[in-house]
Amino acid sequence: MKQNEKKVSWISFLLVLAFLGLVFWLDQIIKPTNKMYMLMTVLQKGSVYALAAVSMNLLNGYTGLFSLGHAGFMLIGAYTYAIFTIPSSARDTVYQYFDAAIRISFPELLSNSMGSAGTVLGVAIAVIFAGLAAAFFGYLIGLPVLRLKSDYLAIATLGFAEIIRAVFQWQKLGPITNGSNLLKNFMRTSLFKLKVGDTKLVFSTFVPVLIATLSIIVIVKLVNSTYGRAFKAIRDDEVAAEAMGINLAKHKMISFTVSSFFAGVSGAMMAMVLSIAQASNFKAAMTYEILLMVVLGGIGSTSGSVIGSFLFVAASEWWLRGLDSGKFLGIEAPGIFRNGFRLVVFSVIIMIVVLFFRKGIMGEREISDLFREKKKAKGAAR
Amino acid sequence: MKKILALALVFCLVAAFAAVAYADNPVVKIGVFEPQSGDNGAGGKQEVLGMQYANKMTPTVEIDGVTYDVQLVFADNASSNDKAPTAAQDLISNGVSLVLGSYGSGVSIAASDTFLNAGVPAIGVTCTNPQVTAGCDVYFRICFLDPFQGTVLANFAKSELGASKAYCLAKLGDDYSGGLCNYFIDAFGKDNCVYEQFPEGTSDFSTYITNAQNQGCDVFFSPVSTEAAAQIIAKADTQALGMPILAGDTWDSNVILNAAKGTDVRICVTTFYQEGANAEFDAGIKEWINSDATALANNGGNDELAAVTVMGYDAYYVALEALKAAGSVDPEAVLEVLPGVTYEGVTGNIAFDDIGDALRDSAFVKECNTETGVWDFVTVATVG
Amino acid sequence: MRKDKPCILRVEDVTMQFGGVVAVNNFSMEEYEGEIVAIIGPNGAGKTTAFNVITGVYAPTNGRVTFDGRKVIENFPRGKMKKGYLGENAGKYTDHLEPTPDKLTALGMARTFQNIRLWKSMTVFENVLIAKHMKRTSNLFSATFGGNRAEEKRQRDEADALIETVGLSDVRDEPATSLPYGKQRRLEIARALATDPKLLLLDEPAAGMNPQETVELTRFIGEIRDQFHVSILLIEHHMDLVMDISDRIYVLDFGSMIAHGTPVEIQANEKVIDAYLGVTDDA
Amino acid sequence: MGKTILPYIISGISVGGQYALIAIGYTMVYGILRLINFAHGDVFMVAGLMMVYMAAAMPLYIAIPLMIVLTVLLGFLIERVAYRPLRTAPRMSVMISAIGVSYLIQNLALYITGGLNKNYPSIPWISDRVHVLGLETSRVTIITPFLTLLLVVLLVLLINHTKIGMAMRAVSLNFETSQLMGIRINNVISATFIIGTFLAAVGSMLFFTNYPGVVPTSGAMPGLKAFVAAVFGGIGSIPGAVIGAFIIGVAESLIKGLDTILIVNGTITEQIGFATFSDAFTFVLLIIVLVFKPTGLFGEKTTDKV
Repeated sequence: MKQNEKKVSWISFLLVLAFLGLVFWLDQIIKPTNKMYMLMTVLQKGSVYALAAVSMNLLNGYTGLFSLGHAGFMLIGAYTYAIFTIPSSARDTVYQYFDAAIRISFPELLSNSMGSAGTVLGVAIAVIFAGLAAAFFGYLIGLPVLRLKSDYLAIATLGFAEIIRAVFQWQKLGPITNGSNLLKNFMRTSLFKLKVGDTKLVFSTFVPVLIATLSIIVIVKLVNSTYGRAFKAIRDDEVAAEAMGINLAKHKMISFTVSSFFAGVSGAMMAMVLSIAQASNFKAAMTYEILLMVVLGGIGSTSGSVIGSFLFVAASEWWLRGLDSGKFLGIEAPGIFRNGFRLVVFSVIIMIVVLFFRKGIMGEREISDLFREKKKAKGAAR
Repeated sequence: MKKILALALVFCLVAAFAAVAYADNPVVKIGVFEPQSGDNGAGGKQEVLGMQYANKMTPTVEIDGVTYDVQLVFADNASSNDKAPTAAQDLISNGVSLVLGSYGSGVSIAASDTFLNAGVPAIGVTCTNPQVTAGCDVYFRICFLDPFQGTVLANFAKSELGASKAYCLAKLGDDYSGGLCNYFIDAFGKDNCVYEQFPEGTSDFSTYITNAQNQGCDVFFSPVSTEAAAQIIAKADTQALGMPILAGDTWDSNVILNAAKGTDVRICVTTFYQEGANAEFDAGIKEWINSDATALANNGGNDELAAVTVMGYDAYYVALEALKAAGSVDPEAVLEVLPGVTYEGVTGNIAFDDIGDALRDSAFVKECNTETGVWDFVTVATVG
Repeated sequence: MRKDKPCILRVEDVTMQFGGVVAVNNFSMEEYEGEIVAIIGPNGAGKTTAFNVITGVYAPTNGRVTFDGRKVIENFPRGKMKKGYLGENAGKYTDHLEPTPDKLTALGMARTFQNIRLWKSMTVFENVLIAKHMKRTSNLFSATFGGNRAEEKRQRDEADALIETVGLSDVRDEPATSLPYGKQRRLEIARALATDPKLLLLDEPAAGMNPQETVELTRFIGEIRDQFHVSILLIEHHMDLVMDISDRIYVLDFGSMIAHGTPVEIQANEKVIDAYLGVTDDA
Repeated sequence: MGKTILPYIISGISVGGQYALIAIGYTMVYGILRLINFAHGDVFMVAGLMMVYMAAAMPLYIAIPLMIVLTVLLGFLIERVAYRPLRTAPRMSVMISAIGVSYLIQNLALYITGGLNKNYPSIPWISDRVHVLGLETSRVTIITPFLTLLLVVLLVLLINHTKIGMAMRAVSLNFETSQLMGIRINNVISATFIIGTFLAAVGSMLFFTNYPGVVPTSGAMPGLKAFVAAVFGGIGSIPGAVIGAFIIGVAESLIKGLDTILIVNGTITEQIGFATFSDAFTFVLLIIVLVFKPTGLFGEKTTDKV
């Protein structure tokens, strides 16, 4: 048994490493003008949404707290990251109508003394900063709302996300947030390139994939720790959990804050992938989409959320695109396959999953469970 | 039952994946990066009309001695800044030589980095915010800019409309209306302006109209999307606004004319083109619009020309000029020659400055005739 | 009676009023270390409410609970209740102490539920292991990043030992809810024991069991007391079980205590017999 | 001062009336199924869209009743297809299904309209301009609150004096017991959805006559606000939902005009930008209510059983 566990974690580790290597290699060979670049877009956006979905799953799936405030925390993360990575030369162009109040750029600051290592470190610090900012607001919001039950909690968190969005668009905060206007020119994936000797190494896709991978590993570790088990106990039966000495308020708050942290990180990634950050993009609809990804993958399964997000992004951005442009599966029907049809088909698929495959793709299992089940079956056969 | 459903779903996805691979065509592709849905969908469609008409008139181009078919490749940026980069990437992956668009500044700004990263040149048609081209070496544009337009409008409000206090209304998070309002306020004087922003999804404009009335303003400046415009006009009518409405180039659309017809609201706009300036062109495009049901629908059901359509038409020819000058369909080559391209278009002479902005120094001012539902020419305005 | 031993639980004048309904009226009791005490009474007598007050699920309207020599719960009619209070001893208590159930569990109180509340998605082993969470010393970071290997291993070993003791080793990795009813009860008790309690509260442990299972359970409860050195407070309907293992019994009817004493005394008590036979005024 | 504020109040009351008609659907469904019917706002939008298309094809006196019938049918179908199969599923699943339906309806509307703004047909008489209390406004603004109140009175009569109304009250008190008592739960739930969507259809007519632009997301915000109104008034309570809706309508309108009111008043000299918070304010109200009085203004307290 113990040996099996070890084996599984080794296999997972090697698979992750191989995956990262593959992404790095793809990054070097697929240029933006390449037809297959859609794959890279899917990998970039997919990893953003994968982290968002996994962090939402931590709350909705593992702790049983139905929260719909994810877009709000992603917004905080995106803005924090963007504000702290705009180079000073571009600051005034970006804040064209305001006198920017914050003029620190971590990557710039550190690269002055440390070169490109400083840039990397600066980006890392900004990403962590983004997570911390989101976690801080998550904590503040958690204080009043975590006492609420199921759907009241959902609607209250949804409300907070809307309030956050309004605050970030407020003209009076313009010197910090640039009002309702978008932030750009900060450190984004297209700038993640490094010259080593004569070769230019590209990290545009590698970086978001790496951040998502590391973050998801941390979440998986948390879920499998004693705290993660306590979360699941709260989800399964709050009253029993409390009777067994689990402090509900504290553990709900931990889950909510950690989830906000990683939502913030995914928001920062969203900013670097899209190369812009703007409050009006972080609407409730974004939360709904992430929720549907979680459902697609299976509520309570981390690997499910990851698979769900990549499928969601790939299907909606790539595979089903033909449905919008007149030709799909070789059938030409411009009258039917016109703008918007893709999303209709897509939402029908989602509804089918919601109604008939309520457990999603993975149910509550993980990919590693599939290994184990096989092993078990083999053992039994012997 | 469940299993069959599951299999069907999987099959659909796999088949769709397989269908992604399609054959190459020996043509030159021009990307059309325009909103076809969302707030600016109607405007985007009108802008595309001009390109389609131009493509119909001149379907081929001779590049380096070879005749190429010109194919327009469309991508809908859905008027949404977060969808814009993906739509732009879609065009780039499709192998376009250059891109035209977009209507609405925000999406252009949002996508500028994607174009820059790929080295694919883009020509903005009616995106007037300075940020589109600032700091982006691959973005050019053939329209005037908001600082210019804002100043023109402010001067017009002061001198022609005799306004002393202006009410400015923009949409939250919209670079076009926000930017234009900002430059208008700069020119008009901050102390004489009331500036408000409405959140996305607002449908109740009556309060904003009341605000303008209560604060004793005498011009209502609201360069917002045509969607909001129609509602503002309707409310201005029922609430007897009592001051002229002023707006920028987006309002030069028959959506506005339809909404304003039969009301007693005074509407003035600045724009790129006045119908009738080129009779031959007008007649040709009107005939085409009337003969093509889709085009007619996209133009809002009648053949009233929007300036953005004409701008779209000119942009297409600028693109052809660039291709000819480059002598290649390679985006890099096109980018290299683009700064030097000039073209005598229907909307006037087009040339670029150092930043990539059009050298334009005049704008048309038009007023809506609410009885006949057409635009009346007022003046040509310049700043200087 | 084991009055020579220290008092583990003392309930004083507890009244629980919901709106205008007094569910528990001026209930007092005590339990000494190592005792098995039962609360019995007809349906709706307020047994479970009393239980929920003691375990911190409800804050009493008035009264005090002392556990292991320490005052843990105390309340008096406040706010809206001030006017509408229907019970006795108003003004006797002045302190306001209202801990959540987990705090009481941390002090050494552990309970089971009338309608078994196991964690459904988890195995037998996990159910027991999670109850060990309270005893952790690791913080969030050390737990996440594997800085608590030793503690984790110790907790797993303890959980395994406990499962062994209660005889559930053969179903260790089965989902908790797949177990037969009797074993689920046993697991719930094991889970409660995992928190290392001083006092174990069992809410109708024999509910829904057949006579055979009940006999086993009776023996099991006795064993637990001796093996784990816990005091036990239980609510039960099965008179055989109650009379068999209880040291003392409290009888509740319509929220009030009508009798208390040894099983023999209770069996002979007129009031108790009336309450159970349902004597009505017009009878 | 009065002259300054009056227009905001009137416009707020009118919007409030329209929210009220939507809110009733939320509060009734929640009262019975404990489900936030996220798709309700979208049904409201669909009612608007149907009117746009039907008014172009047929005379209004046919289009209006037909629109109402079709909307009611849609509400009925949504319950049948998306909620009924999940009757025994956890609440979260049903709520996710509701979000899924909302997503589907919005995308369908996006496909059909091409994502373009559709102009709502002007209905004669009610969209005329009138002169009231020294103000210029449209007639619909004035009649909305009265029509709303009339419909609410009728609804309350229906609930208090008919068999189906009694059944509804019973089911909202206790789902299982009502089932045991032989009430046909499914009929009651269908009736609830039918009444809710009927009112939303009427509300949509008033709303879009007042603000004549329909887009796929038109229903989302009014829907959310109506739900907040229902919570504010105490979910499950019809008078509560109506009063909540009026309060939210007026508050929203005043927030939008607060800058102007304060400036005209002389309290402030510079714009503060309260209008930015016109939507967010609704949620602030919601959170305050949820935290301090979770049962709303008129809701009844329930205790959880252990």
